[in-house]
Amino acid sequence: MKLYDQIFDVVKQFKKLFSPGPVTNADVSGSITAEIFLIVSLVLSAILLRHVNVLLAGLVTFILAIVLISNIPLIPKFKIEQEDSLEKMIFYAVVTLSIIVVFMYWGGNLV
Amino acid sequence: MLEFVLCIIIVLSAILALIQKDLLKAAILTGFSGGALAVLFQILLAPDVALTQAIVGAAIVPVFIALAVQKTQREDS
Amino acid sequence: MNELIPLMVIVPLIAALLISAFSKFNKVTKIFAFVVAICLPLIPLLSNYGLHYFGGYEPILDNVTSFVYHPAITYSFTFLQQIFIAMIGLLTFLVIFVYLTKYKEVSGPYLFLLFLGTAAVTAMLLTDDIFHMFVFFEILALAQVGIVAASSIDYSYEMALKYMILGSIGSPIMLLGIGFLLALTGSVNVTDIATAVHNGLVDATSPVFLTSLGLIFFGWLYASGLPPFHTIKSGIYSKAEPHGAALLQSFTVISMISIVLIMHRIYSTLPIFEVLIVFFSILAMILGVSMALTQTDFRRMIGFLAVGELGFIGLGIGLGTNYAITAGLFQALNEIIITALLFIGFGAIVNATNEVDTRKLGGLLAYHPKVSLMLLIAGLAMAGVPPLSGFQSKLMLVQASLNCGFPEISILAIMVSIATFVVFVKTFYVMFLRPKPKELEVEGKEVPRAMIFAMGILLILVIGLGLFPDVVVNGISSFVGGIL
Amino acid sequence: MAQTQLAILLTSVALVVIGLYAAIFVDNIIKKIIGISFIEEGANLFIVAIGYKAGGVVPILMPGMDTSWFASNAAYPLPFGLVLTSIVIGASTLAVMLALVMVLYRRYGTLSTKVMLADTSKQEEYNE
Repeated sequence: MKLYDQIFDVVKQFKKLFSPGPVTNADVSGSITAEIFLIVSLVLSAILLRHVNVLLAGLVTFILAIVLISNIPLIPKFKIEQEDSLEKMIFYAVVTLSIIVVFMYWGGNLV
Repeated sequence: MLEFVLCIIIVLSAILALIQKDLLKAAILTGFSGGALAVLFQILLAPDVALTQAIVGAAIVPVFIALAVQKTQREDS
Repeated sequence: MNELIPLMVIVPLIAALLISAFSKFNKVTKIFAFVVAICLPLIPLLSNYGLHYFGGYEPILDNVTSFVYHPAITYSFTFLQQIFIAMIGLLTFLVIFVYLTKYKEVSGPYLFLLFLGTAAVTAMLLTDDIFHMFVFFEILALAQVGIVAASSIDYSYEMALKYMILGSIGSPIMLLGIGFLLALTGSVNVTDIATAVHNGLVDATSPVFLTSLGLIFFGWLYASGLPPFHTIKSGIYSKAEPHGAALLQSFTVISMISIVLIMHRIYSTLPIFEVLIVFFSILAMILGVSMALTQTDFRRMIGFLAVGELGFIGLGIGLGTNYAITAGLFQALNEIIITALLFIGFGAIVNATNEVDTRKLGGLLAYHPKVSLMLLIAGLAMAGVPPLSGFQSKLMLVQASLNCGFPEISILAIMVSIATFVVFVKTFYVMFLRPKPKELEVEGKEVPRAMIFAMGILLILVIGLGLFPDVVVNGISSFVGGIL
Repeated sequence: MAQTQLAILLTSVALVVIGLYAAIFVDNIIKKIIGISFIEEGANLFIVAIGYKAGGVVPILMPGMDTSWFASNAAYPLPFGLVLTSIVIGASTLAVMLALVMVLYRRYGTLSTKVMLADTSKQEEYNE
């Protein structure tokens, strides 16, 4: 029953997402759609790993699904990370740059 | 030998410019870095680039920064 | 008439400079801008296909290695360039037309920025020289910042400064990548670099070559607004004037495809290249659409959707077959048209109500039936409903990924289309169908005729390309066959 | 003279890293812009170092020079031409950024990035 309660708690948490201002049913249903879409699409794209290794793909998909579902609601967390303050944008840009460069220099031939 | 000294000047003045509390000093140190870069370009057999860098890096950019500092505030709070 | 090829860049550049110099003569400026804007789509349609060497320096044949070297900056003009330049010219014309009819006193600097951006993307598409492309890429970034900062929307300066700071991280990194390539091959001409790479003069598995791909790829991420730059890209769309945003998104799409085609010609032998592009495209689709579902500001929502749609283009190019790249480029053409239509249409709504929050809107169908109908069709086209143009390109993409043996990507693409559809149905209901809130004041303002005209022309293109996709697809397909 | 080239490459890497550090960790916006301009300088220095030839001559053909000797001894001039453009672009970008900062300072009265360039939905309190 814990998961059930958690899912119902999601709707309450969405209220904070739209403050200040009223919360309409269209917004909440949109957010729930986004929530489901996010989980399903991330899990689905994890299946793409099967072209590397089937066992790895199964393991990663399973773990990702458990982690994502037990952490709902995800959308408020994702939205905080993607707000438009310069600090967060620069941080993610530089992190991406360093990951790309390190990965290309040492692991570019592995694929 | 000169090029090693210039490299050290460039990196050192870049670091010093970023830890200054006074923004006007930071502007001047940027000019130091740009000017040293211009001399380094001359050593690297690029006199045309050195001339441009000397004008842009050692004069125009610090003046722009100093103007911006004058219009805003001088100390880094 | 091959002499027309450089004119495609020179005409908007000269017009931009003249307008900014003589902007105090209001009427003359208006007429001049209008005439130049009409010329822009006509020049590429009249010009012949071919190559243009600046300064007349023809390619040199090296007798020892029997390779051809290109000493001049080369512009190559084929069907792909023709269709995209004509489209950007048409869009510039429509945007300038909307702008000129909206204001009595036109601002010279703003027209300067619009023409400068057009010239920059045209040069990026035409050029065969990677550094030339970089220079115009920087000019384009400055023009984009100017267009955002010139708008009268709250916080537009902040957004412009953020975009500029991120840009001054992204562009030098790309310059470093170009420097790596220059160090390896000694040339900046893409054809020469590609010849050197494909003939084994450069070790394609060396870490330096791979790092150059990583650095240029990062610059491409910034240029096209894929993650991690999707927030800033959608931000600048939402802070620009609606007609400016319509042009900004087309700049983004064209700079994206011009850089990725150059990267594809150089790095297509590396398997990691396609993996990188597909990874970031999938990320863009997921993040863009899921963020669009939660937005309450509808300009921001279209911004995120535009970023999500960019993922489809990247997907097509990342899959790497002839059919897939054709689908990606066709999707790029469709996206330019559809997103421009959406931005102009929602701009008309902002114009009429002065409200951007979807929670405070409603019941607008009775007031603006024409605009709402056109927006509905555009939204359906973006979501991929037959027989509109978005459907054709997305169907091609789904088929291409099935043919490549990636059914997961097909399912993902269909899911993203469905989520886009949900966004539109939700927004359309909230803005047009539900009862009007009491606080909302619709002061019976008419939507400007020029906006309706611009939307009408774009709508004809959407429906036309949906019914007869072969007009464009065959030409693009033969172009793609040439570069593979 | 490989040492010279190595030292210069290290310097350009150091400039890029200093710039990236400043982009993340420095709060003052003017200092952040100064730091970011170092990335551009590092890239320029790297490209000039490509064209450098140890023990070579400046790539300007003087009257009376032997052409074949010049061709084998001169530095490679193409990167120098590219850097010229890049320097000017960098300076103009910097000027536009500083101009935007001056406009924004009038509204916020501070140079802190955390205040000036925060999330727009949280900036309502600073708007007059």
